[in-house]
Amino acid sequence: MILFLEQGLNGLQFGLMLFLLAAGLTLVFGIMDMINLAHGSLYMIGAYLAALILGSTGSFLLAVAGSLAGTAVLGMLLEISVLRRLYSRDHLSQVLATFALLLIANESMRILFGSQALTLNPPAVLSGPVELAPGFFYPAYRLLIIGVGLAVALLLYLLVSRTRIGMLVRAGASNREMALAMGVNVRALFTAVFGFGAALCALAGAMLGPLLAVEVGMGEGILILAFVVIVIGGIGSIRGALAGAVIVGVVDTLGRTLLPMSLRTVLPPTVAGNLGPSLASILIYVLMAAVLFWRPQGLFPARG
Amino acid sequence: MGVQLDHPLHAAVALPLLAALIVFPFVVLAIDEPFYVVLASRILIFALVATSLNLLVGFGGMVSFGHAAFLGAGAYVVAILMQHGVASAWIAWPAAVAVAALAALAIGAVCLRTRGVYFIMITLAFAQMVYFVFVSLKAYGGDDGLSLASRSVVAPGIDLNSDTLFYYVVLAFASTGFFLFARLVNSRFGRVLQGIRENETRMEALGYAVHRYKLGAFVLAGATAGLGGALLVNQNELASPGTLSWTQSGMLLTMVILGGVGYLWGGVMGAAALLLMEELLAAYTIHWQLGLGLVLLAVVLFAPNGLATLARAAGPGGRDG
Amino acid sequence: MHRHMIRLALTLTFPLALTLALALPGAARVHAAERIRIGFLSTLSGPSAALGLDIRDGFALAMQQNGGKLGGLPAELVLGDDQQNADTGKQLVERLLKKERVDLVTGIVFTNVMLAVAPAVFEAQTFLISANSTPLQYSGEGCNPFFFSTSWQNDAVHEAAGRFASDKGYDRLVLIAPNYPAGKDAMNGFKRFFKGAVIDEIYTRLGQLDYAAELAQVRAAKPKAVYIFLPGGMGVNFIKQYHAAGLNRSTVLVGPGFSADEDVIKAVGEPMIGMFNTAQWAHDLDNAQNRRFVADFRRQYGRTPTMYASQGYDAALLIDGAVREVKGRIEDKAALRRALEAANFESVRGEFRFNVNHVPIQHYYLRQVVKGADGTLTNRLVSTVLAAHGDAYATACRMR
Amino acid sequence: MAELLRLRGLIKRFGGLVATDGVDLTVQEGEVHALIGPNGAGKTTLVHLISGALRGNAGSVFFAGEELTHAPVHERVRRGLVRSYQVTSIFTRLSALDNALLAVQAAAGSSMRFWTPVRTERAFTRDARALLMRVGLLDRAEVVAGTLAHGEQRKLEVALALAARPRLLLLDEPLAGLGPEESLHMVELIGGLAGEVTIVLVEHDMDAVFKLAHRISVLVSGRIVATGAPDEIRSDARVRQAYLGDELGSAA
Repeated sequence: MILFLEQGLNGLQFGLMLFLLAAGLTLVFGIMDMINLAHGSLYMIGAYLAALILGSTGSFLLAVAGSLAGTAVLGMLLEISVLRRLYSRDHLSQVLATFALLLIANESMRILFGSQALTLNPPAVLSGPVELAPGFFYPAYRLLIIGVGLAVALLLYLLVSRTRIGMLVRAGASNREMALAMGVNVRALFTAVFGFGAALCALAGAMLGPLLAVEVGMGEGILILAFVVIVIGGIGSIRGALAGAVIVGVVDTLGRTLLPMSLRTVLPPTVAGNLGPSLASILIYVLMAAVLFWRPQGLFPARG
Repeated sequence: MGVQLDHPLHAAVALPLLAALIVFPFVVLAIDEPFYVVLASRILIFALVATSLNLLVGFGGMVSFGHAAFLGAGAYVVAILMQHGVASAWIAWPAAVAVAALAALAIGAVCLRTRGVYFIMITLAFAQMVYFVFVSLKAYGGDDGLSLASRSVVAPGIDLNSDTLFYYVVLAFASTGFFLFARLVNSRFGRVLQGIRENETRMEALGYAVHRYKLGAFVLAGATAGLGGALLVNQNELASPGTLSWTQSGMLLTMVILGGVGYLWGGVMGAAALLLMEELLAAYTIHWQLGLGLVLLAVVLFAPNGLATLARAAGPGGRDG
Repeated sequence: MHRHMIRLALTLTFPLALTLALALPGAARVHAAERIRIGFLSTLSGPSAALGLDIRDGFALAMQQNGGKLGGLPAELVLGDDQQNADTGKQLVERLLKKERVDLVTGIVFTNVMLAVAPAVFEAQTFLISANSTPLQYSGEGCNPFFFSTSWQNDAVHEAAGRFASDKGYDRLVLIAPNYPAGKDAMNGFKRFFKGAVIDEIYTRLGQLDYAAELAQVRAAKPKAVYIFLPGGMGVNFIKQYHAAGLNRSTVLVGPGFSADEDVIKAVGEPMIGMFNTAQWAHDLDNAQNRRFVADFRRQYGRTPTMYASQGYDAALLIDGAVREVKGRIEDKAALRRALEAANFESVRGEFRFNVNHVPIQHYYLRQVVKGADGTLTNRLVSTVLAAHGDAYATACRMR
Repeated sequence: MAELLRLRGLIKRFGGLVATDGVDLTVQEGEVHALIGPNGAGKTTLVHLISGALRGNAGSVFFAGEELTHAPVHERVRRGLVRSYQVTSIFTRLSALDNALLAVQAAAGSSMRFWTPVRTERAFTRDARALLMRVGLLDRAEVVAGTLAHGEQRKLEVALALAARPRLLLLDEPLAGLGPEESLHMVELIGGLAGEVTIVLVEHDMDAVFKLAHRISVLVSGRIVATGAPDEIRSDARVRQAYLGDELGSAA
């Protein structure tokens, strides 16, 4: 039972971090109809910025704040300089141009910070476990991540459902032409949305840096997962991104434990040992293909 | 901006190029640089694979982000058969093509129900599935990949382990494949594909069974990539998950756009340009991918039709083609 | 139209012309007889780059102490970064062998790269001095005259760990390794010498960095000890997360030497204290060569060497001794092979001799991470676990 | 005259909205049957249902005695049930001739042929030029379709539909957006076709409808409220009511 509880929390923690990436990605995708493979690079850059600031100031809070601000500015510069030219282009051009940005970002980080992974440590107070229930320890830092993730999800919900900017964003995601027609300042709106998405990436990068490692290429695996999330959730939908992220997080985490365990009860151990991990690793892709096949618009489509 | 449906293969271009490729090993061996035979084989293999992807992306309008799956499937079939003692190219290579074609048939049947962005995403998802399946197959090397004991056996006296001989085998496949491709795009089938790229709904209303033609192209391209995989695994003597990774799919797309989407020579030019650029830049810096990224970005932003068009644009009376 | 086609033809022959342009400067290159070129193919970037860099630094230190020479010949290192990727490794080794024409290949860290590149090196009749990966494929039936290892057979440190865990009475144990062949081999090595019950074997993705799911599984299994085979960054993250999850309060963590080496200690910090690990070498091993190596390494690079560094250092010394013995005539492969087999050099691990499969027969030690007198964390040699230990595969080797 | 197309109880819902609500319609071989109705009556939905672009929730489609309710678009086209589009759907980046060539090729049997270049199939070029001539676009054959004038594009649209050698041609607002003179040309073109092929004409231009149609069906709120000869329709009270008098009155 504790195993399920702990794995559920792990899945939630993973899912919420995925959500931070998926939220920005889905907005850019939904509003600007833009596939951005370089989204994961912003996550990487955010993590490197956090590592840099943490290394020079020693303050975790400062690192997170600085990385957020820095990456947001960078993201907006990127939007103004390059991405803006791609909105009207076909998806193939977008894929390749942002693939190019991804290569450029990777090599730039390698030149600036070297090839070796940087390992950060969480603030000392959070480095140990918390006893949630008698005998049930859970890492304090992961709890913090869950808290931050939930807070951002709530904030986003309020922002999108209660503010004028949010209304514009929603309108844009469900009907781009309408948003263009409202066109007070669509260009500025796009830039702002992009900067905001970049900041969310940086938050994920800064939060996960101490838990994982800060390294070149760290954004790619999580980028693919974020794509899976938004396709499952429905492109352009924040609600879909949250649901999709938690589904992917929980399915992936539970699948890794439960699939090999349950296979062992029905199959010989060698077969189960081979099959289990492979099934677990493709589980979310099967899920995504199934969603695309039966509900191509995703679980929570933004467009009517 | 108009588009031509005819893509003539000029003998005045193709034959001298073929002749140059035939004498190429003599030249580099004469100056004692056998490494370039290996490099040229690699370029030819990728030219074939990129051309097959160009058939999908450039001629059929299907932006597949999972073409590496078929490349890798072909490679793994040869390696797995070799592990089970089947070294004959006569069995292993057709098997690689057949498995890749069947995989393309199954994956295509599902993916082609979707369009646009969703097609890009679902092909990516399937490629990731194939990738993770092979990564977790410990019996076939898992993350390590699967080494070949030697190159495939063709016939007594023909030893593919000779890089030069292998080059000629690759050249034979690549040039034949390219010739067939050139026939294909100008045939009725090729016209239909291009029509689908231009206006799929209209093609359906004209009475074309659009899905069938798209699936046909998907299977052909997958099978060709499978052949490329069979050649590549012989070249590398290794089938590795890297061949299946999504960045490999990205690199194949990069070749196509560098060379020219929807141009006869696009795949060939793109493969040559990318691999030579890698060779050239890698000699100067380990950060060669920075250069690649900048070039790719520049091409997408400023020369969206790729290298193949530069030649035409330069020509007097240059036309769209 | 005609001119237009000529232009197209020119464009198409451009790649060919470029290739020739690339090739020509190489053609002018003169093959110097009086020097030795070492192809150093290693993992120099990515999460496990520290491993390759340590081997490189160890190797380079030995060369430097020798005045830039190996066996009296001016030596040149041709570096290649395989990025822990077998494909990349294979392409690089083609270049090293056929373009750079190196005389020896060394530096390979990971078994996936080793398995991909070794056949090409053997085929080119070039000696491959492994400073780390020593897979069973080249230890038993598939042993090869061109393969030499200055490290340990892939299973051996795990065998030592298995013996140690048995001796300690850790009778309920969970094993964790990446889901790839070397992971399976390592676990088999451990189990070969472990007499207690393995209650669970968990296989993770290679390169995985988040172990939350696996840690929950360990917690649920309630073992006495956990043995990990997680090289490079994987181990660093596992150990950090293991402590963050509070598992250290109930369960003992045991690892191979490289999971508790100086680089890992530096990255993880305090939670490492007390961790037992097994290795064929320790920086406080008491012999003259080792004292010189450790002191010079610290002076040169400002850090304590790891076992990888020691293996790289020994690889250079092995080459140095053998080339000296053949008086620089490295083209005489038979003589060079005999000289390598003789292993006439002072190893940092003390006595050094090759088994029939060109893998060392050596002692394996227990080490423990402690806080030194100056407050820094470091490994301390505790005892010898396996003395003059060969490996499980050598008997199957019929060296040609 | 034999019955060519019969719709029985066709229902199509979009969510809660009922677009066609049990449409029954019979089209006789050889007639020009116009389909009129106010905006939002469900005309376009009905065209999609007949052509196969949409599948109904209930009801059936019979064509030349065969049930085609579940047949995909291309099979209906093969049997001679062909449509044109309200919003011009041509290959805008291709020349007019290439447009016609693709249409001609579609009617020439399977295109699963991989070897012979289409360029060398002389019959295709001949038929394609004949097709362009028929709609009066032969002198514009080499022009990129997207750069043709709007009226010419509409003609090309009709040409594409004609290439399939239709038994029944479903024309979805062929006059939409045309100027008076272009309209006149188009009405002439359709009138010329009327002898050779059965036509279902969906059109807002009542002048054209009453000029061309043999029979007219009126669609209101997803139902056929009346079918009859032009004169009967003009005098039908329900139709007048549905159209609020204006349009029909002025046409009459």
